[in-house]
Amino acid sequence: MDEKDMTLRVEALESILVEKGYVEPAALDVIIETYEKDVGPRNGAHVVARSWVDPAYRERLLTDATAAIAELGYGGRQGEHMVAVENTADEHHLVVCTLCSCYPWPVLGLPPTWYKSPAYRSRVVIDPRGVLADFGVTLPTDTRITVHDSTAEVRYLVVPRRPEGTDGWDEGSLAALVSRDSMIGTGLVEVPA
Amino acid sequence: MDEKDMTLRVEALESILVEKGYVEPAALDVIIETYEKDVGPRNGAHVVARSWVDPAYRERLLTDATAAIAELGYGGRQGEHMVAVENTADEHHLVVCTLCSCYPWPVLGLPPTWYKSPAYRSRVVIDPRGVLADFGVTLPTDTRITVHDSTAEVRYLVVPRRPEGTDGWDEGSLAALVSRDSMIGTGLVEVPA
Amino acid sequence: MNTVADLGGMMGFGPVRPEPEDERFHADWERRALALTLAAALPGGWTIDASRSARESLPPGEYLTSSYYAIWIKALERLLVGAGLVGADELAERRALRPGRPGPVLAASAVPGVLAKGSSADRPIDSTPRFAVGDRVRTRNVHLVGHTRLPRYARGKEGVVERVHGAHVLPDSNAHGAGEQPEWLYTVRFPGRELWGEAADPGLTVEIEAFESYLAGT
Amino acid sequence: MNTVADLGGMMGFGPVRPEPEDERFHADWERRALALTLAAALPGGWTIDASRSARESLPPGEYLTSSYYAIWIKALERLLVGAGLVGADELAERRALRPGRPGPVLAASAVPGVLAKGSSADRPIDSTPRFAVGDRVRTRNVHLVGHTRLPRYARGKEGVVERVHGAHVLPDSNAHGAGEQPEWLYTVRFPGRELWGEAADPGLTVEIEAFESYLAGT
Repeated sequence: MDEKDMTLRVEALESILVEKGYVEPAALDVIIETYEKDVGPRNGAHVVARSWVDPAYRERLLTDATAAIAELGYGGRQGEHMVAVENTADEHHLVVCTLCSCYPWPVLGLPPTWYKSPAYRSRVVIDPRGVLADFGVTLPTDTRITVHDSTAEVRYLVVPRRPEGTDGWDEGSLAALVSRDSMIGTGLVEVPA
Repeated sequence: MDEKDMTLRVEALESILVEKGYVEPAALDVIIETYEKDVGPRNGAHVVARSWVDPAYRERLLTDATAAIAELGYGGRQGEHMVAVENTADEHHLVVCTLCSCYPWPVLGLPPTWYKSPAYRSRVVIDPRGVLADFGVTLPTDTRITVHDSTAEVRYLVVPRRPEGTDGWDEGSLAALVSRDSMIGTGLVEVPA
Repeated sequence: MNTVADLGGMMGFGPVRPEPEDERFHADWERRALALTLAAALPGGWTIDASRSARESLPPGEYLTSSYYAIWIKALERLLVGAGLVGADELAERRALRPGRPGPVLAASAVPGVLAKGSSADRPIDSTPRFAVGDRVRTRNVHLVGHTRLPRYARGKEGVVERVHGAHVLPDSNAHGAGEQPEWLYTVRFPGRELWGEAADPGLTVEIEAFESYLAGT
Repeated sequence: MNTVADLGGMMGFGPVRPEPEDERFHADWERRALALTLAAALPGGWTIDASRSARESLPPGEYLTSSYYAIWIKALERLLVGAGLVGADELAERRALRPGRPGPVLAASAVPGVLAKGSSADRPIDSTPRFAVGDRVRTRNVHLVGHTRLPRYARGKEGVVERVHGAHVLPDSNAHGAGEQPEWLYTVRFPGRELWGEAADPGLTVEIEAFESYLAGT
């Protein structure tokens, strides 16, 4: 793809839409700022860390994720119907949208490029361990893997396993450990050495 | 695709292969001349016309097409395992290779571009009447359609229906009516008005 | 529609390339592509299902050789032309040639509210769900010419109902302006071996969301 | 391998464009592409199955945006590099940088004989065919990482044996240098509805050739 031509093409489209009165440029700036600065994976990390420190919250998250996530102030577009799934020693969860790019925006922000790539979308449902290897992740062979293909408007948040050696850590310190990839299922949460 | 670059790319590849001694330029010319002048759909038309005028030959063609076609002097590369299928008022045959471009070279020559195109390969197995419409062909709704997907080394020749009004015509005049498309199943044989 | 966008189980796309968490855009045009796509939906009046249908209906080779934001922009252009809001000549000349049509516009002040509210797919329905958690179901083997959300790899396969969601807007209908026609939505789980045969990872389960009309009993 | 070359049942490629019978090539490079592909197979030593595997293994977006002779040339380049006959640097510089390796070459005088002889896929086999004409069979649901010739649309489907051919070279093995491992080859016919569901043309039958290991009894 020609990046320079995409720049010109999108600029032209914007100017057409603005000149014809369909789009207000300031609205574009607000949208971009929202997803560049406010809505991102730190939201999800907050949710995950809370579930690690607050058993009652964890229970609510696993029962009605949309409501539990809203408790922390997150929700809206592409997070209207949330389900949280928890990784355990026995079962590891992975999320994909094989058909397009469905992703839980309010908790994870915009999807990374790889999440929308044919490489990920094609392979994770048939060879999840191969995909995990691309992320440097190896699971025990007896860990079951459940892949969630977001084919409708339900969106998934993976609650990764809380790493050992974090007893007594507060929510903020725990949240700092939680990577975006760990909430999609392509990463694990680890305590930095 | 950039046609000019393909020209340069193929020229370069040829010169590399010739210079390294892997390919003899005169051999390339013989191959091209063979498929541009000698081996083409007139061979198949000959076979079809013979089957129309000679019931014993028709029988041999439908029983062992490879041998019957060899009787007329045709055979070899991409025609090693031939099957002939005959169109009737009840059943119409179509040939495709959904996986690549398999085609009965000794009787039909090289495949046309459309035969190798994603448009044809994808659609003829699921919507053959839609494909026939692209060729301007409409079959009665009660005509059954059998599509032959050449997934191995067996190659198919469709024997089209002999048109009405050709009683007493000789083999050569009949062969002149038989189009390439009619031997793939995307055309019918008609007497010019 | 059986398009190349229906990628599950396809091969040959090479390794997945991880990316740092703070790498949200790779060029400024991607930012604008995101914002234009979101903002144009209001004057455009199309549904999310129509947007997805437009994206997956790009020429297959173009779909596979375009980055995702490029797919968004190309689909947006088609939607705008289809809705009569922008002329193909305007896109070709890359400038407006005529005044626009009056209609709703997303104001900057309205953006936070719109994004925070989102757009629920849940709808009232008169029927009770046909299937319950634990029921064995078989997905239908359907090959619609229009938009659908039953991936090809999960057609004609036997699975178990894992969750019953509410009744949701049916994309197959809504994408083509034929109304929301809400249906009960289920999560269905399949053993990897049901989908991919005996050689599949024995520990693999794949779940999809399936509308009631995608399913039959067993 | 589940590649985009496995096109049966895919949608969105637009109409088929008929072409006059005498339009055999559209550019001179197409003539040379044909001839080079045929002539290089002798020094190359690869099988037809390896050639097909190389073509379908091109990057998927490139496969769908290349004309068929371009696919041939791109695959031929890969085969030549893979066999160590040509260097990637030579392709990049578009000229020979080193002398070639001695080996067999197709002489112009040998061409008519080679083309007329062809290359039969029929091989002797010790076993008797497992299935007979009229037997009901079910194709296996396999998703090999390597080359195979069982199209995706015909996997896990029930059909009837229509013809029993000889024992033929198995592409799945032969494409990867693992030997010819001949197997009985069958033509299997499927009702359109078995492949495409209830909405299929009721008068449609699709036949494929299937190797014995692609099939199970019912």
